[in-house]
Amino acid sequence: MPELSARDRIVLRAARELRDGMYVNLGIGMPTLVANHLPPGVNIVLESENGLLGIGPFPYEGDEDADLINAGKQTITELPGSAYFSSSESFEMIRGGHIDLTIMGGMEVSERGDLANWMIPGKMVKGPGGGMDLVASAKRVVIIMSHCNKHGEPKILKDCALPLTGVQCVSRLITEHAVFDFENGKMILREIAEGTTVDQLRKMTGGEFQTTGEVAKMQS
Amino acid sequence: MPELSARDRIVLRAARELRDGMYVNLGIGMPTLVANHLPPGVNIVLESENGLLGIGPFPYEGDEDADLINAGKQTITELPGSAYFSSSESFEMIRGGHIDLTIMGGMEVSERGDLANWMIPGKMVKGPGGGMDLVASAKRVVIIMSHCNKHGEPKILKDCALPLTGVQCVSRLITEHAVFDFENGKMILREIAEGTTVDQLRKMTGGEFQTTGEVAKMQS
Amino acid sequence: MNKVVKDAAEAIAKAGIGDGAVIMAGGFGLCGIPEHCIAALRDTGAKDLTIISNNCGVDDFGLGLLLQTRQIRKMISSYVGENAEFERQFLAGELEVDLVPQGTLAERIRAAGAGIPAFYTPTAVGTKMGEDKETRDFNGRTYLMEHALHAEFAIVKAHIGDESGNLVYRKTARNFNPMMAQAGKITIAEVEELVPAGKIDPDHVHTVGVYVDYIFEGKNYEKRIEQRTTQPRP
Amino acid sequence: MNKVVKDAAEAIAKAGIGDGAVIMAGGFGLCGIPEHCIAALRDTGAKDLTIISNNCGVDDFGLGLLLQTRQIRKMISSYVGENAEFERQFLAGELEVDLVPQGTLAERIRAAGAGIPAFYTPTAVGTKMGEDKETRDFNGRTYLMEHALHAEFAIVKAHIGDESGNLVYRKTARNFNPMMAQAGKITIAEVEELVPAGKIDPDHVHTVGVYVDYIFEGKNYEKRIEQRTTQPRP
Repeated sequence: MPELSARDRIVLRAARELRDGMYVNLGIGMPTLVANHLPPGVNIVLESENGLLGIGPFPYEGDEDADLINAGKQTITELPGSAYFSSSESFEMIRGGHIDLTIMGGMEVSERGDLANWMIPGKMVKGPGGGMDLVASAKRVVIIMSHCNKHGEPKILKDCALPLTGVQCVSRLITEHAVFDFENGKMILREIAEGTTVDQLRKMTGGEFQTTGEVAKMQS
Repeated sequence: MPELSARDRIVLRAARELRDGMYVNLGIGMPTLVANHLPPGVNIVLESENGLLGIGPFPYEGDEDADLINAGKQTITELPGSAYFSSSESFEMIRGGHIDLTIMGGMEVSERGDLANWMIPGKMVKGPGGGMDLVASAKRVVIIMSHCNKHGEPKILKDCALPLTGVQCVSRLITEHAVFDFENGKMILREIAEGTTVDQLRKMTGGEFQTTGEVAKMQS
Repeated sequence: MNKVVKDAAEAIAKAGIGDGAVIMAGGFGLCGIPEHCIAALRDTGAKDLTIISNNCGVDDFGLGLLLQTRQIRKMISSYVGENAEFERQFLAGELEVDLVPQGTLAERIRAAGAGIPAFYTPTAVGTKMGEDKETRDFNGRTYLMEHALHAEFAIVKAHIGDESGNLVYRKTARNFNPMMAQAGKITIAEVEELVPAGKIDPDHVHTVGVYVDYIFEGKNYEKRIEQRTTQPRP
Repeated sequence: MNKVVKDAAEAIAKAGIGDGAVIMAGGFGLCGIPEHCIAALRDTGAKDLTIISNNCGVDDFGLGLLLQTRQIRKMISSYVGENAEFERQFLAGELEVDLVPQGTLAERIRAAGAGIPAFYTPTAVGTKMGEDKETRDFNGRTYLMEHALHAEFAIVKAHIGDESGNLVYRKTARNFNPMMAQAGKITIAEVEELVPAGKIDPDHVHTVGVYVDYIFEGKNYEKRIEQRTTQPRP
């Protein structure tokens, strides 16, 4: 079996966050892939903040419908049991705490669980879209990102350098090396990848994390 | 032609407040009768705050539908172009200033245009229903009531004695004797009934009113 | 993920409604009320209930049934007292009543489901009902601050529902049901017709399934009419 | 009381949209945008417009058309910059941009139509976007106070409309259109199919006619797709 890429490891691990019956909002990009790896027996309902509960797969070629897109503006389909609603109703659903889980990409996460993921440094600010609402109000916020940036520098920091998307909003952070939970402003190591040591992890992590009790092997 | 009752005079005069194209909410009781006297060429749309725009007439016997009532809990019908909505949407419509006119009964009106009409003295308080929202936010609030109570005492007062429904919320007051407007906290006599003098009116009115310019004959 | 239950009794048991519960009940007058849930609630004998509902039924139907059995400790409503037992209990000090303007009631419930802790409204400014409320001026007008009104449970009634919990209401029976379905931490929906997922046009859904925890098809709805007004057939 | 007009040009003329107007425009990406109103607005040459819309179209379609002609002075949006001209004007300081979290944008527009001058939201607390905003704690959590976002005009797009102004949207083309229709002091609705009053089931109305001042049937909708994602037919 070929070794999994860091990206694959993250996506597969993130898919284990899905529980049967969950209402889930997946961010654009890598988080979208998580839905392709549903654990056996687990059915979830995907929400798109532009106004659909129950996202189906991409349409067959020729069946694209300009009136049916996801929040990434991609053509999609509906499923039996789907429902459409307005943007204000969509964010009633999100802000009101009715979405069980959101999985999003991150640029930086602080040791207290602050998240920065809406401004790409050096580029024009495009706006937060629905991300700030989701991290503020989803019942559970799981961030997935590579442990370090392409220069090998930590993306987990004492304090985020980039403008925040939310303060102490991250429930769980999944990287290719580890899984951390955030509780009462503390970062706690829960799982560590095969072949990575806690010492190595500390070196590539800018913020402090705690290990309480046993640290499990990270699964995917 | 038989002389009109005080009640008929009020209702007929109130019907002259209706303009073509208006969205109107009529209170329970005497105000409901106003809709029976639409001036020629005038079409209005009636709103019921329990969730219907476009109230039709009472149903034919045997056609009553338990799912179709007005705010007075009476069975009604819908019309072509009607729409149903929830209570929160109904009060978005009302609070947002989308109802052009509400016509309601009054118990007391102060000379500044305060209204009291939700508590019957000596009886159990049943609650304001949607009245407080309507008088606070309809574009125009017309109150119709007999000029005096059954003991001959004024219902138009310097200050309302009864608990208020709204402060300075009345646009126009119609009684069997006169029509008053309220502007910047002042009560202004606009029309006076045939056979009533301004002196008589002052005697049966507890609050002060002004006469600016000509006072028209009250029509019905 | 199965939301479908057999009947109201099962829904109430699974939801765990018991003594002291705070319950939102849909309906306006007797229109669109969750008949079966109310009857089942009576049968549980749960006491000291706080009921949030626009009205309180009539003596022998709707929420009036729970007054007869003295299960209600407090009502939060916009208009009450269409029944004699209500008045008796209230005047005897046995029943606590919190009256709220109808639009404010609707918006407070909506706010609870929508994650809005408080908002401002022009309704009731300067009245007895606004007396103890914080006021604030915006653009030269005074408004009251009102808080979200939360409830552990909501019992709502719809015309058609599907297995995913999507609901469609009929005519003015919609009223308070949609916002209560959203606001209840646990929501039970009773419907006249339960259909498989996919049978309701997704564009016609009034209450999205995410808000509904338990759903059942009620049998033999009485749907009583409070004021039967008609005109002779021509 | 006739709301029906011939086309977008007539609607915009009757509404009186001119230089400096504040206009809400429905749509999410290119989905559910009022194509005809945007094109007609370009043709009027009205300048210094403030546009409230979730996005700003692409270079050669949607609101991007009004960027090409430099008619927009300010955008209030949640996510922008899917087009090069937007970025150029913004970086050159020619275009003012006010970015708002999407849920806050939706709720602020909804508040304007609903007579709510301000409300509290947990979104953006502690971020740069919340910096200059008043905060307040409720039940131990901090919220931002946000104000209603008003506009003189709204241009919205629906699938079906009737002569009374009732609108029905199709799938995710609903998005911001309903709340903008409610919030605009004057609202123009364009629809793919205009039907007589009575043809739309009153239970299926998404936007009630009271909010719509002018309505017309648009011809030859382009309905461009931004990201055509498909799977092979099996």
